[in-house]
Amino acid sequence: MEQHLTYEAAYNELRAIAADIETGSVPVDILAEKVKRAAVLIEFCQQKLRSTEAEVTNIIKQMEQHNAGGK
Amino acid sequence: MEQHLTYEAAYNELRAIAADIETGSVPVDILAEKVKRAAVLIEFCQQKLRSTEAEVTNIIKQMEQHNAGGK
Amino acid sequence: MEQHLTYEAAYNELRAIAADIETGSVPVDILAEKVKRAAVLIEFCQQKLRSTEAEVTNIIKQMEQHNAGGK
Amino acid sequence: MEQHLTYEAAYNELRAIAADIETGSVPVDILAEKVKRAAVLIEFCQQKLRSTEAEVTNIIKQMEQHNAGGK
Amino acid sequence: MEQHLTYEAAYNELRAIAADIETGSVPVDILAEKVKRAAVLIEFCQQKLRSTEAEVTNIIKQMEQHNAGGK
Amino acid sequence: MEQHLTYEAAYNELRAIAADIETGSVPVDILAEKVKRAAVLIEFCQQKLRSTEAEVTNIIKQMEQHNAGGK
Amino acid sequence: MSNTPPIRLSDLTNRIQQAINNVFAGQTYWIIADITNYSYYQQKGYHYFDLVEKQEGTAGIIAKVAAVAWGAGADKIKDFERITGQVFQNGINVLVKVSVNYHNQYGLQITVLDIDANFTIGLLEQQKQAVLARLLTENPEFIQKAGDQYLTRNNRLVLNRVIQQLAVVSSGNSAGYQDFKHTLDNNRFGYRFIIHPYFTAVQGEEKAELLQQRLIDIFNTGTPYDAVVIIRGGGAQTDFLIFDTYRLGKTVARFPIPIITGIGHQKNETVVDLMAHSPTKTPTKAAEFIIAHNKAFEDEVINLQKTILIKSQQLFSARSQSLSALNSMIVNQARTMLSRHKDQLQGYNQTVINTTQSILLSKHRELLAVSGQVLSKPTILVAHKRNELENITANITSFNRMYFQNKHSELEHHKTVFRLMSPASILKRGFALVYQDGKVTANPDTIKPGSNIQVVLNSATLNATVTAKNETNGTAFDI
Repeated sequence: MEQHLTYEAAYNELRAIAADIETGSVPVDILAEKVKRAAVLIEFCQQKLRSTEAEVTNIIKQMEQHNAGGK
Repeated sequence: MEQHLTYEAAYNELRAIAADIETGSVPVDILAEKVKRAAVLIEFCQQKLRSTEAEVTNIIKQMEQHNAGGK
Repeated sequence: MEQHLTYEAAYNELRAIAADIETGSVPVDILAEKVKRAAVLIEFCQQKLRSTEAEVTNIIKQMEQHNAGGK
Repeated sequence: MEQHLTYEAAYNELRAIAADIETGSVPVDILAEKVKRAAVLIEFCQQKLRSTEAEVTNIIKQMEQHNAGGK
Repeated sequence: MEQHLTYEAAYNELRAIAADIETGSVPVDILAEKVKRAAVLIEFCQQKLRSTEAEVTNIIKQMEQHNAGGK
Repeated sequence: MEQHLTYEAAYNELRAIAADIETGSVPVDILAEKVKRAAVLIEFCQQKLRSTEAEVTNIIKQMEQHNAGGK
Repeated sequence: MSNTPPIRLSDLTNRIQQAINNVFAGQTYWIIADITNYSYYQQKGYHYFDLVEKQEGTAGIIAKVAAVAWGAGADKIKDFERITGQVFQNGINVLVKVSVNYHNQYGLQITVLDIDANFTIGLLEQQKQAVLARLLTENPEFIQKAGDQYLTRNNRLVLNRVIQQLAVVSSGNSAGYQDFKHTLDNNRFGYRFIIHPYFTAVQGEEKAELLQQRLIDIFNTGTPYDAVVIIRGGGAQTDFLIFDTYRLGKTVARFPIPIITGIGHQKNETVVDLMAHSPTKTPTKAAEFIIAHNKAFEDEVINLQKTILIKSQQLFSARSQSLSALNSMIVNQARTMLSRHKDQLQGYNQTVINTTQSILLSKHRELLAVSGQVLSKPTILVAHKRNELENITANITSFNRMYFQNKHSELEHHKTVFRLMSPASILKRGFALVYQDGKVTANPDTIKPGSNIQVVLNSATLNATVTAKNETNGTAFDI
């Protein structure tokens, strides 16, 4: 996976691929490649979302423990 | 079969043959040849399509399994 | 935590983060970071509030003892 | 406590602090400090009032004894 | 007590003090002092009134004895 | 006693004193003095009513003869 | 000589008496007449006089008759003198009730039975009014009349507050003078007086000039008398006419020292009384008036003394009260002020405490709201992004399906076309290929009857020789 891929970039690429496939402008020869790429991007975005969610949840959990403990 | 024939090239050749035949400019003596060629190309394209489809389906299946598993 | 952070500054930064998050203008990539910062600021403000409250309560207690004793 | 603080000065400062606090214009950062100052001023004013009251009561008592004795 | 204080002067000063205290224009800081002064003035006025009354009563008593004796 | 005091003068002075005292315009400081003067005037009127000028004149004449003889 | 025989005088007088009695017996008459030739026999109490009627405005006598009054008539005269103050004497004009009788010895006699005092009083009053009228008209500069009162220079003088030096006009060392002096000297208040007597006759109209002279004497001494007292001392209770004279009225009215009268007139005031400063009835009353005047002064003085005493005490008590009021005011106000300050201080204390606590509370709430915002939103945001991602994944899947369908149908189309176009399918439908010299020909020109051609059909090849040739225009299959 690319080192510096961001969620935003990944998402935008994904949308472009989807549009390409929808319009049928993707040659059959590279379709599989494109789909493979989409799979990779989706995977990346999902992981990014999962990690962000986990992180946020963690922070909130910590804060709540703090609040509960500090009260 | 040609080694480096692509779906696009094959499909385009197919369309050219179809166009030639349609205009009636193909002499009968080479018509059979052309039709034979077309048959070859159609066969190629169909195989290519099927293989690509199988590949894509596979990728998608994997993605879905991933999603299902990751959830 | 910053040495010279004031409650006011902290609170204002917190509000800015809240506004950004609310409008959805925070990229997913830095969302966690922002939330982490917000958590820090909230923690800071709460501690500041708690310490101020404790101090004020203490002063008031002393005053009341004084009043009670002086009467 | 200041050496040359007068009741009037103390009282006016107290009023200003009370007004600031009442309008909510005191930042949390210096609220405790303001309350501490107010406590000091209130203590000072109360002591001044008590001592004045005691003195006045004493004078009045002497006057009444005088009147009673002089009649 | 002042040597040349007259009843009128003392009474006027007393009224001025009473007016000051009534309008609340006496700072707490000098209230006790004012009351002390008032006590002194009241004492002075009362003594003056008593002595004058005694003198007048005496003169009138002498006159009445005269009248009684002269008839 | 004044040499040339008449009833009229004595009476008028007496009335003036009474009026002053009645209106309360006599300062306490000189009230005793005023009353003393009133006593003198009343005494004068009463004595004068009961003695005659001739008698007085006679006494004075005798006194003068006495004095003249005694020198 | 008479031819009638003489009769005795007594017979005659009897007959006269008889005749008069016949007419006058039991009759009485009220007549107005003047008195002359008056004489009085004190032992018998008989009054003898003549009643005359004079011609109006002259001294000529129209009628005259001798009269006598005794017994009841004498008593009536005594009453008359007492009531009128007029002595029964020559020259007075009276209304008398008479009876007429004849006495053998004394002849015709008019007996006065009664005398009308009111008639004389009326006359005297007329005289007095005439005098008063003359005083008014002739001395307007010092006598005026206001209502019933006469305003004279004398009675407009102000009495000194104390009357102590007196000039007394009286007749000798009379009882009236003694009464007056005794009353003054023995007053119960111990007042002392200087009394200078000026004796003169105070009876008889003709003495008016003497009395006037005495008043002038008093004035001329230059002594500062507080008042002149005119008293009529004792004697007969009659003859006040001197005090109704114009001369004395005028003198008294203009006299520069206040005149007090004590003439002893029982009835009306005399002209002098009306002109004088202070008329009293008797000498004793005059003395009492003077004492009362002095007493009034002393009372006023003593009242002033009382006023001074009471007012001084009131002043003391008022001052004392205002002092106490000031005292309690100062005490209360000082206390009020202190307690007000205490309350205010308490108020500020509460404000500082409560407001500070509420500030902290609201800051807590604010913080809680903001942190709630910060913490709830990211989860939603992530969920939203996940949705987006899922949508796009679903899209890609479905788009692929469509994509392959399209591509398959494209190929199928071509496949169909080529199948239709292949020579095998043409030959099946009845068409044949014509070979000449081993080559397919569509050109009939080279084929002549007798030419050898091969005709290829669906499932066989025919070697044939052309037997005939018919030209067709070949338009039968144009579409």
